Amino acid sequence: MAAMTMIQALNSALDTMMERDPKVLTFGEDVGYFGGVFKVTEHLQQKHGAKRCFDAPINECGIAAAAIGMAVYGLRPVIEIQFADYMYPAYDQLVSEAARIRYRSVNDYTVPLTVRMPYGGGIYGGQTHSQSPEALFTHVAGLKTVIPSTPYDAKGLLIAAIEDDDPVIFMEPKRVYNGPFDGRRDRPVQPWSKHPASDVPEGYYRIPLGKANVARAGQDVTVLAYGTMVHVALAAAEVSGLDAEIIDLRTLVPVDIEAITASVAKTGRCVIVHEATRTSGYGAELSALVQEHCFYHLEAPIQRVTGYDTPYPHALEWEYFPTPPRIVKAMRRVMEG
Amino acid sequence: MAAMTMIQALNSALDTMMERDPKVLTFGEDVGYFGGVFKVTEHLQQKHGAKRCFDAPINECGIAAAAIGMAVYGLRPVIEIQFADYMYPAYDQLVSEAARIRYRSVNDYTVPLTVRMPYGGGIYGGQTHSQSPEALFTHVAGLKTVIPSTPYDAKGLLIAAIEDDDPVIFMEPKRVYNGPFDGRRDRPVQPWSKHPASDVPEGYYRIPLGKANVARAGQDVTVLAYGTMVHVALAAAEVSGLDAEIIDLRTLVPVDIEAITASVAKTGRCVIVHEATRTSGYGAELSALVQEHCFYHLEAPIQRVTGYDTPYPHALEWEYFPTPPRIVKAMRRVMEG
Amino acid sequence: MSPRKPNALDLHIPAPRARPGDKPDFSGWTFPEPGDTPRPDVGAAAVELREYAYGLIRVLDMEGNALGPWSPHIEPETLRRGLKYMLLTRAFDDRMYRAQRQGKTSFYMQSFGEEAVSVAAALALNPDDMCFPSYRQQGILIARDYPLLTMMNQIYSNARDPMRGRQLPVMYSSKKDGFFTISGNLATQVPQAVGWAMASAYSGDLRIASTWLGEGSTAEGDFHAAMTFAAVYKAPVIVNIVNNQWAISSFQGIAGGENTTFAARGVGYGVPPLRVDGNDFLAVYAVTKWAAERARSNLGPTLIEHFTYRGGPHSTSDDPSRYRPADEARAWPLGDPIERLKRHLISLGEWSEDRHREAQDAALETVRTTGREAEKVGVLGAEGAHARESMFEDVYKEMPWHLRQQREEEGV
Amino acid sequence: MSPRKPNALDLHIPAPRARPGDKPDFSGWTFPEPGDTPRPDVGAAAVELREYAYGLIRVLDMEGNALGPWSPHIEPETLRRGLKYMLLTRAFDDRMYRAQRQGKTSFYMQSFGEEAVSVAAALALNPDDMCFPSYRQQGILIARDYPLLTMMNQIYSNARDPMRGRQLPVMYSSKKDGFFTISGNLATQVPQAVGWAMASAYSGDLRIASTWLGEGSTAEGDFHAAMTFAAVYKAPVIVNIVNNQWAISSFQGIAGGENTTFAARGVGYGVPPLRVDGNDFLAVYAVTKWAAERARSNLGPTLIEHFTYRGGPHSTSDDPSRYRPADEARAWPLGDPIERLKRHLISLGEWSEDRHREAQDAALETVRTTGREAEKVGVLGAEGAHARESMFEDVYKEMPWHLRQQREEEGV
Ligand SMILES: Cc1ncc(C[n+]2csc(CCOP(=O)(O)OP(=O)(O)O)c2C)c(N)n1
Ligand SMILES: Cc1ncc(C[n+]2csc(CCOP(=O)(O)OP(=O)(O)O)c2C)c(N)n1
Ligand SMILES: [Mg+2]
Ligand SMILES: [Mg+2]
Repeated sequence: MAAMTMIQALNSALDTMMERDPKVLTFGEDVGYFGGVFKVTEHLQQKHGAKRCFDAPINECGIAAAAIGMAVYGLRPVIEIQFADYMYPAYDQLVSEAARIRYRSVNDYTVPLTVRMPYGGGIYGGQTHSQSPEALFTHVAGLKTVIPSTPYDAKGLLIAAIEDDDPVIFMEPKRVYNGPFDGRRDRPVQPWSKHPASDVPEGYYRIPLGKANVARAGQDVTVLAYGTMVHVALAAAEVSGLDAEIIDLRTLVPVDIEAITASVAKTGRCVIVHEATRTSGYGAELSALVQEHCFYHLEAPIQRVTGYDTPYPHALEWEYFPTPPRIVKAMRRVMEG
Repeated sequence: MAAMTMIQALNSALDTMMERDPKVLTFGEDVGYFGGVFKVTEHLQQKHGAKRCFDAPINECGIAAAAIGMAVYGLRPVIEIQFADYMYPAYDQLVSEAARIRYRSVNDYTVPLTVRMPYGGGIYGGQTHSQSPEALFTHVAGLKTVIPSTPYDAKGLLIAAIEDDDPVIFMEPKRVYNGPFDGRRDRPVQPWSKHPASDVPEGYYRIPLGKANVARAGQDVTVLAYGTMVHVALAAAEVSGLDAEIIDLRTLVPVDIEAITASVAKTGRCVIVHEATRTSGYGAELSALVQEHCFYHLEAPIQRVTGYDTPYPHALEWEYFPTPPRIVKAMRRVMEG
Repeated sequence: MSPRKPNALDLHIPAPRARPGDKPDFSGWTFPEPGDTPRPDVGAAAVELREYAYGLIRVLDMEGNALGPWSPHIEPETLRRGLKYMLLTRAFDDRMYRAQRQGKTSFYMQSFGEEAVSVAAALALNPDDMCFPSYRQQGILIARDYPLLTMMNQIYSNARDPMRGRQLPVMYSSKKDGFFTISGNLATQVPQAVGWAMASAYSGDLRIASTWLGEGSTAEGDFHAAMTFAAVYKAPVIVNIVNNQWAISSFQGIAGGENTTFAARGVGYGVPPLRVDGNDFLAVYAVTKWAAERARSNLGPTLIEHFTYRGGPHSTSDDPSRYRPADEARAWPLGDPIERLKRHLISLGEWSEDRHREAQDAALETVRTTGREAEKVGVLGAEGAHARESMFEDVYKEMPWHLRQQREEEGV
Repeated sequence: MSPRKPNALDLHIPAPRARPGDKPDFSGWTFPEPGDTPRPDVGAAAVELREYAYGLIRVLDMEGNALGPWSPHIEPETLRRGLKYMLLTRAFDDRMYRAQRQGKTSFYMQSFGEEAVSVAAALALNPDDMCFPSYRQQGILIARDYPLLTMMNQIYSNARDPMRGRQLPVMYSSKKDGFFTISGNLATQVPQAVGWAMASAYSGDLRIASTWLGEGSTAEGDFHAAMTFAAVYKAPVIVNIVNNQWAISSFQGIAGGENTTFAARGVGYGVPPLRVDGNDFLAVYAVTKWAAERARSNLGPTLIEHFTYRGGPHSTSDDPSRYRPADEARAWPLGDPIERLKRHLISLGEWSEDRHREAQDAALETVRTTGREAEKVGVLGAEGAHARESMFEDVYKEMPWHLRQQREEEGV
């Protein structure tokens, strides 16, 4: 066990898997010698050789496509898209190819591919270093979408993603790479070392995909969140005076419907939180699922607290970012019914 | 007035606008001399000249980007993506560029662009000629998304889209290009000429974006639909024995929330129908909106009748296609509560 | 718009020389004579190979003589196999095209006139080399002895369709035969082939990859991704551009053919570019062997432009008489690949008109018999060909809860 | 993996010659001498221009003499303006870089060492020609006399930021100055520039477009789209590749520079390729004039590779000492663009060390004064710089109901 940041935990997951399985390799823009702009692949080239961890041309389509070809060959590539905002050139390859090759070839070919990408705002990244495009993946049959919220989960889920025989979109909440940021800009940022989930085993372990985690148990209201927003929701719960149950989804598709329904059946109230733009965000799907599965338990309309339907504004990002007060407001609204 | 198919109505809209405004031009794969694989641009090159209606290289990214450049210059380009399934290579240009240029330049530059694309299944087109990716556009702030269901609407909405100063995604339900197909494969397909909405003025008129149409007024249950599914929903209503109110949304973003809430407030029950895969489909957003706006009116869980979360299967497409019986079943379920 | 200014800019829209009603016109083109192009060393530096992008490698003259340094000196037995597979491919295409017309399937795409491009390549590659084809290289599958019956079963989406009715008729897949599952999205397979080749090199394997795309499809960004990655990592891959002059209704000028050759794209990346008469079986065979040897020697990728003509419609949904002269195919200056190989074999004394007629009849008979067999299994739309629940399978390795739930909604 | 087979394939991963700790090594490169490259006619056929992709157009020698047919014979006054703008750009970059270090803004990107690429082009183009730059051509905006104060206001996202705090600091936009809104997504502007140029030609206008991207960004599919469309429609556009050797931490070999030049990409499309010493103000000016004249004569696009070196870090988020020798910039064999133009002006008798020092001080002073003024307006994070409701504006021309509702949720 060692205290790790999320970056270190992700690095450790890659290192662990590259050691266990020669079929695992990783590449992407600046991931080789430099170790990635966020340092997630640091030292991997030096340790495992340039053929197993290398720089790629700035062509996300090519990165995805080459990885698909490798996966079809029988390797287990892990690619990095430098920012989720830059995944669009790769989108066709992920949606039309990776996601459908098993189905269209009736298992003749399969694509055990992991696509890592940092996502989310709160780092003054402006419109093209802040986006949360998870709903663009959850809509696609054949893809799994995973978002961890802690170092411990990040490592265990990344290992599970690499071992998964289907393509997995692995989105990393960059705002909490180095500490469990809770959305309160006025407070000093905590380092991960002060957080219990930074206690990460050195070696191999996995956290199953498709299983949510109850980040905080409670009776009054269910909050569904993932990634950075889990920490923001916890902070909101703390100040709300309400006994909120916070579900950290961890996997968005396939989602842990049992955990969700169990909680909402108990509380009768539900708040959904994400950073992505609201309209057709993943919160819409969660809202639809909750009302389909728990309609007769619901005491009040489900509330969505989300990024607004605008591009991510640079200087006004703290107005854009879903902060604890916004979540508390939604919790109160849902309590009032 | 003339009886037009939807293809003829779309052709007439383009012809009308090219006549009125020299800034309007159109291009795309095979749209020039040949007039498009579905004939929507037939004769336009012959009539308006090759510079105003021409073939493009098979590069959807380039088609979108060139059109953005033209729109920025001050033209009003209308581009055709041959099938919606092939829009993915253009997705970055549409999402990261067309949608955000006004915002990011504070109105310095604008993109009055119309992107036409046939979508939807039911023509044995297999996985890559059948998709309904509308939710991938509705999630994007800065884009409008329009889907007509009749020749009359198609022409009026396309003209409004071309005149709109923002980028508009204009999705054409190809299954009803030549007739109002209602999902009942066992019956002879009706030609548009038998349908009142094939009565289309020859000249200029527009249907405002953002306004839904009540395709059938009713008291028992609200059905939200668009494109081909409007006709399928009407057929379902006919056999259901229920007095369904069918709302043809016409514009998905910005959606006509007043029409929706007025209807659901009245019926207390809601069924949502689309062909796209279910998870994170536009139906999720509609479901979320309805429960947010009409929670205290709802008597039963909102039902979604959609394409399944699989690629579009070639031979089993009639199992995949949302047919009247599936909609009737959902209507009954929502009536039972 | 304001009236035209002096010296004003003007927009160029490319147009083909001949449209319906016009006489086909290939007069602007000149080709090197068969045998005239030198054969560089397989290890030649890319910079020495640039000029090959602007010529045309030809071996067979129109009388059937094999000339010059590219002549591959293949065993007559191999040539006869090549001929047989081309005949089979043509007969197969013909029957399946008509089957679509008869409503037995939804869609079909022929490779009429381009048979040498696939069949010669298939014979020149090793059997375990991996192919990433477009939808017009059925000749590869046929030349690798994939069962015609299985192909037909897929085309009819019947109960024995190995793709379980999920794919369009012509989108085959066979891992066993090194044939990648065909995509409907143009050019996506090309950078995938590069990735596969990189994986083979990464693994210290001996197998190379080969991929095909139409000249129209070279415009896609995926082609650029493929060329960039192939060049950067010296991937052991052959990228084949099949320039059959048309992309549905768009002539090759719309893909950039007015300004240079498609082989020249390779020059842009420093990738050796070979331009070959695609209707010349021997030339296609020879350049494929050259490129394969280069790749297998860790010398990296080769780009081959196969200069040919799409003899038939784009697909059963197309009517080429609406956009090109009806007799353009017949006017194609580089002849028919089957006819030319036949003449060569006859000139070698290894074939005759009679044997050819027999071979043709045998191909037709094989296809006819197999067709009947396939039809007995069923054609498109036959009730119960596929269990409805099969629609929900194989989206993921294991079916997640939401697909199970959706399957239940279907009542299965 | 199994043990290595004999003759097994192997994967090539490009690596630069020197890493931190190594001596910078540019020894492999040879360049033509200044003045040695002929200047072709502006109307020359593309096929005659291929070789320019492999040379390097140079005018200024290291002593400041202008040599050969590409020497543009510009008025000394223009040269002094060029020098002034380059000095301003460098002073501006320097101050803004430090401002970011002081926490006054979130992010900054210098163009240190590449100033000639933007400034010479800006002076060679017509003032109403349209520019589609990447994030490293601030020199264009400065050379078009866009107010430095406005640039700083944007960099500080203060109350006078014309982008209302929405954009990253360096992502300027000014339609009035023919400067397109910069995108964070690499290379997207390149095919847009082609579309703009097509629109200009469509409209019988006289204005051409010019666009810039880094050598790393040429790998993006958008570049291929741009080149294909530009070639097909003979768009009046200049595509400038700024090869500054690095793309963040990746050397140009990762973008394909090991196999051929970036100018050679043009050869692949039949687009005239010019390769120029990007640190040679006169050469950049001359090739831009040549390409602009060609475009304005309806002869279509030109691709220019500007061979230069990124003197600074990629951005304020970067630390180049982690991936390249710290003194590599100083070892760059083609010198510093400001220094070289200065020497030229002095050799002409049109400048002196004293005047240069004065000009340098004047630039610093302008930047300093303007900087103070901008800081007075405010720096990043100042309360109330932007009304919260402004976040919801301009997403669409008219605000739809759902944005109005969201604005209300914000309590504004
Ligand atoms: C991404 C994408 N865009 C458009 C299409 C529609 N389409 C199918 S085939 C075709 C023409 C392809 O021409 P070419 O590459 O020359 O191949 P050929 O058919 O001549 O063999 C087009 C435009 C597609 N399948 N995929
Ligand atoms: C589509 C996309 N992918 C990745 C990035 C991240 N990124 C920003 S700058 C850069 C390097 C660009 O290098 P180059 O094109 O050589 O330009 P230079 O910075 O050298 O001027 C990268 C990878 C991006 N902005 N957009
Ligand atoms: Mg073709
Ligand atoms: Mg660079």
